[in-house]
Amino acid sequence: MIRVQTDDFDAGTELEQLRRSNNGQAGAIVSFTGLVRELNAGEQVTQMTLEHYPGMTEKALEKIEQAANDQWELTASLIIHRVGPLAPDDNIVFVVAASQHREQAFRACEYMIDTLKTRAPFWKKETLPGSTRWVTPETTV
Amino acid sequence: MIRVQTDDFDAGTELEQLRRSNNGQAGAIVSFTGLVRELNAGEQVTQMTLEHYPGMTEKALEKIEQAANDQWELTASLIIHRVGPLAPDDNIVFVVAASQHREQAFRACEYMIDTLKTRAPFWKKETLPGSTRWVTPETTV
Amino acid sequence: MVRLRYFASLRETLGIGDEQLELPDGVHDLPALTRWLQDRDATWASALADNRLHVAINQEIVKADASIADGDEVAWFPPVTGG
Amino acid sequence: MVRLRYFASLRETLGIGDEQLELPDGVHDLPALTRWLQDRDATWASALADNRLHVAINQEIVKADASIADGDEVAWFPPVTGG
Repeated sequence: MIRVQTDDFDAGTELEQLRRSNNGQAGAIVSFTGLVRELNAGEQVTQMTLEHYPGMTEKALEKIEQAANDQWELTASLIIHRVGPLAPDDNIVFVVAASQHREQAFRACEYMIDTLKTRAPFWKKETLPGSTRWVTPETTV
Repeated sequence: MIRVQTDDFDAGTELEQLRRSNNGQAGAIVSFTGLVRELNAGEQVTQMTLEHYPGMTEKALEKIEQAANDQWELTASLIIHRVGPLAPDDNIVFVVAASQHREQAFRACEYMIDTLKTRAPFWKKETLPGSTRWVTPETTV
Repeated sequence: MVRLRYFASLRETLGIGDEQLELPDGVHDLPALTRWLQDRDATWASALADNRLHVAINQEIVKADASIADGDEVAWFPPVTGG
Repeated sequence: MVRLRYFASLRETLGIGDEQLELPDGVHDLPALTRWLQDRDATWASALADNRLHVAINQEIVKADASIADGDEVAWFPPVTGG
């Protein structure tokens, strides 16, 4: 399942839901949470705005999730990405892979976030004290 | 931080606490949740009991967490492992690594669960319909 | 008609995020369309000359020589930085 | 006195999880202590002959030839299966 939303998400609720609908299948759930950092490339970040390409974003995320499910045996997967204005420590992204086998869950989760970072049409703009700047692939992690 | 407990844990509460005490440091949190599977090595598992070696368990987990912090730049880490009787889909273990960099968080989280599986003194006994059996490294994932 | 979209820093540089236009005569592929847009003025010429830009047609990333047809949605944007 | 501990399937096979005893005369290392325990009966002889067993002294995994001193806690157990 994929979701693009301005609202916050609750990692715990999402994980608990996965666990409850597991039906004894998965033995391993790996999750990645991406947070807004306060310091990026040496500068104090007071706010971050996430722009995206509505329509293409959802397609890109669905493709990434599908590719993960094609490559690894997953019992469940999830990608949630926020857009709009965010503050330091806010949740940005949540990626989860559940599998019978922990290696498969780790590989699939890492694949999804790595691919999302290079393929999904999101752009971060940081507000610094007195200025703004677009994040570039060189100044992101 | 490490914890060995009979009580359940709530992955969401733990992740939320990490996020709130993050102080803008970590951009990446990777978590591993291990659950009791209903089917193991082809057999229906109705209950699982986790035995451990009190005292040594805590030392082993602290050593694993310390080794992860020595090898990777983590802003926070956590290992929670349950002991006692458990049912299918119950939480067994929760391992979390937070870092500025997602690769470090992935490597550290995977290292901790991999090492825990071969070094920490826990033993699983499964109750099947009509019998019990000790899990061996060959029949676990 | 084609729908043209510009995102992030490119949108800010061009001062526009979305426009519709009749596909100009003789324009059947991405290089021709990009050149046609670059002819608008120096800002367009320089902004679209950046070879780090990605282009999506109908919301799928395409190669630099992709062909373009009436009804397409074409989007230019800088390297993505989500996640 | 040494404290001896047995876990999981080994504990069940031996029917005991924890005991204290005076270190027998001439027993200063793990091989000697294991042999001494194996002399108890056929069950002990066979259970402790399993070379997959791990041994911890004072709650740290040790090698097969580790030395043992008065006051030590020595534990035998099968391969771990937590996580």
